Amino acid sequence: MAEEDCQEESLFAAPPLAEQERMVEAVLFASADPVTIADLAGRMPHGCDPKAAVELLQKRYEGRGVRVVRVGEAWAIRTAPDLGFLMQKETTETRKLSRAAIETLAIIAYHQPCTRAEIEEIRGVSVSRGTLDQLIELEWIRFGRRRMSPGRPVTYVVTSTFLDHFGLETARDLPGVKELRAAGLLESRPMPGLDEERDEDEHQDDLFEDEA
Amino acid sequence: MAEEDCQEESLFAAPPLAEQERMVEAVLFASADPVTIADLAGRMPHGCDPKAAVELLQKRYEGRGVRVVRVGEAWAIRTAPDLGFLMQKETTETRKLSRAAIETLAIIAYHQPCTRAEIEEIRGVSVSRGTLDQLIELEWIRFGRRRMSPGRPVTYVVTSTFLDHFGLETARDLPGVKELRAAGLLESRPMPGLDEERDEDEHQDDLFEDEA
Amino acid sequence: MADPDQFDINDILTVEERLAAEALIVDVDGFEGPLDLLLQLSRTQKVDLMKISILHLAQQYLLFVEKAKELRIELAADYLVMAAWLAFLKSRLLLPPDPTDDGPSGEELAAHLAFQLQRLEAMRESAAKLMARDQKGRDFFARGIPEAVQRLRNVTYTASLLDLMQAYARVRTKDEFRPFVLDREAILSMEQALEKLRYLIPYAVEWADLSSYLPEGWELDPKKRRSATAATFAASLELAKQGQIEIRQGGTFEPIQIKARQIRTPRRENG
Repeated sequence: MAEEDCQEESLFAAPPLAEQERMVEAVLFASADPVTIADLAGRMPHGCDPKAAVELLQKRYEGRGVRVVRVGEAWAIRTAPDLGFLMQKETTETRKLSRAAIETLAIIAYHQPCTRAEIEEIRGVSVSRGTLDQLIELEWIRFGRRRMSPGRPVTYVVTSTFLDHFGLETARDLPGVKELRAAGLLESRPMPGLDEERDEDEHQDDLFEDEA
Repeated sequence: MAEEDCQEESLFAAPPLAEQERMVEAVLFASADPVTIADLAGRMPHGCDPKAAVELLQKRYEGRGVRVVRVGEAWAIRTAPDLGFLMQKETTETRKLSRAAIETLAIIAYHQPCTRAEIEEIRGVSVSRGTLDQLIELEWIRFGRRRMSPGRPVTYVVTSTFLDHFGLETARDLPGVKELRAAGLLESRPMPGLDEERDEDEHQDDLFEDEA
Repeated sequence: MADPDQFDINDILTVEERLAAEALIVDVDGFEGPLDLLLQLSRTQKVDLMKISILHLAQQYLLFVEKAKELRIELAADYLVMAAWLAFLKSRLLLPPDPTDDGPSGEELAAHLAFQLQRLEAMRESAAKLMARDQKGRDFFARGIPEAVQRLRNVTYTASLLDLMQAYARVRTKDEFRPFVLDREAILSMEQALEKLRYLIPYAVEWADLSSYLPEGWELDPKKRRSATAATFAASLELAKQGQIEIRQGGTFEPIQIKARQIRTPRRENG
């Protein structure tokens, strides 16, 4: 009789607390959601004390790479906050500016201050708001003075960040059309009727109007 | 000068191994899939020794509710198999594989890289496309190199997903592989009288080709 | 059991064989090919596969095929191929070796079959051991709340001064990506100018500006004018050298004039 009691006890006795801690560890690790104490109790063998086991586990993980944290009424394993940087992979991607963007930028640089309508006239294509926004975001262009013409359109000018990036002291350092041609960048002839000499002079004139 | 040296050192020295162990712990806990040493190295600060840190971590988790296990060239944390009974909620019902699929899988695992003709020779029956497709879909097998024999047939090899699923470190740890090899049962023996061009040597060399 | 055919067959077999046969017949669809069937049959020998009697096994197999035929069970072709091969093997094993035949001996073939059976059985057992292992998602588990690595992608846009200048050049010229061809349209070659002058010289008895000898229309376009002037000037020098014309210029930047050289005219200008 006594022997039977003993057997029965060992059959139904709760596992040692260290074993319960192992169980909690496995459940918290594998569960897709934070686990409540009640849920733990439901999963673990009868007579277990999940709360005590969780607290033991929490102590064990103090100072480790992951921590046992309380999320509302439930418990979960989470990365230690100081190691959050390991969960981020920073990649820096360098991309070439789109053709529309570089052309718009070039026109602004050579013709600043320059309105959107003027950019469109020179490019012969409309300029999307996004292209200008991108250049503004890059801090390569900014708004200049409004033009004193009907509608008072905003103008764009290049910034000192632009000059920095392109290694220029001033926008005056940008080579003129003649130099571009000498450098072989202007192989083809200009459009008929486009008097480049005059164009260049005129361009030199308003190019260096003081920035606002 | 001495001060500067010291500063520089502290700036570039790798964190202490204990700290590296924490980092590996955090990364392995965060990932459901095994993480390669190379991936760990890429995420940890420069100069770390992730392999040493992983091995330290593996020791630390011996006997715990979760374990640090090796899967091919990668490492993962998995719950201890004796606690599987707690995880009824997490258990994923895997489609029951047909006998043909199970045998085909075993033949590929033990004989890899293995051609379809070889699987058929061992089983004495043709292997349906569907069986191989099912195993490929489970990501347990993949195509290996083509065999350098007439027709250049494709070969099949097991994947690291397979190793992970069956808790194997490498294909060398397949149950009974040593005994089978010793008994000559993993050899490819042509039927007497059939002058089959079997590149048996190459085949044996390839058997435990490291997984990509 | 009411089937008279079956009764007949059963009659000629021992009880043990009959039971085995019935099991086989019930399972005929369950076999995974002839090798699998042979492996099953070999089990009835209750010996290690290493010591199995291939001859006996061949007989068992042939008997099985025989029975299946009588029961009008359609066997797949590969079962029949195997039966033919086993009948051949059986004869090789039973008959004394034919010295003129240099093919493999019956023993060699039997050994190979034994190897195949052992190998198949080994793979069966290995497959069972593999499936009995702890499996992920059943016995052990991966992280339930994986923390995905956040990919912070910083995109930096870049452009070089060259890109900028090229872009501007492109905008300014508007004919980007035009294949490079020499524009001959606005260029007058010296040969062309010479041709024209030669034709006109006989009529040039009076001094006249070189510019009046430019091709028609070329004086209007500045670019054409420049080219035509240069070519015509060069051509005139050539003609002067040949002694066909005379050239004069009143002073620096004054118009250049030419006229045909009169043979009899005293060489005033040349002197």
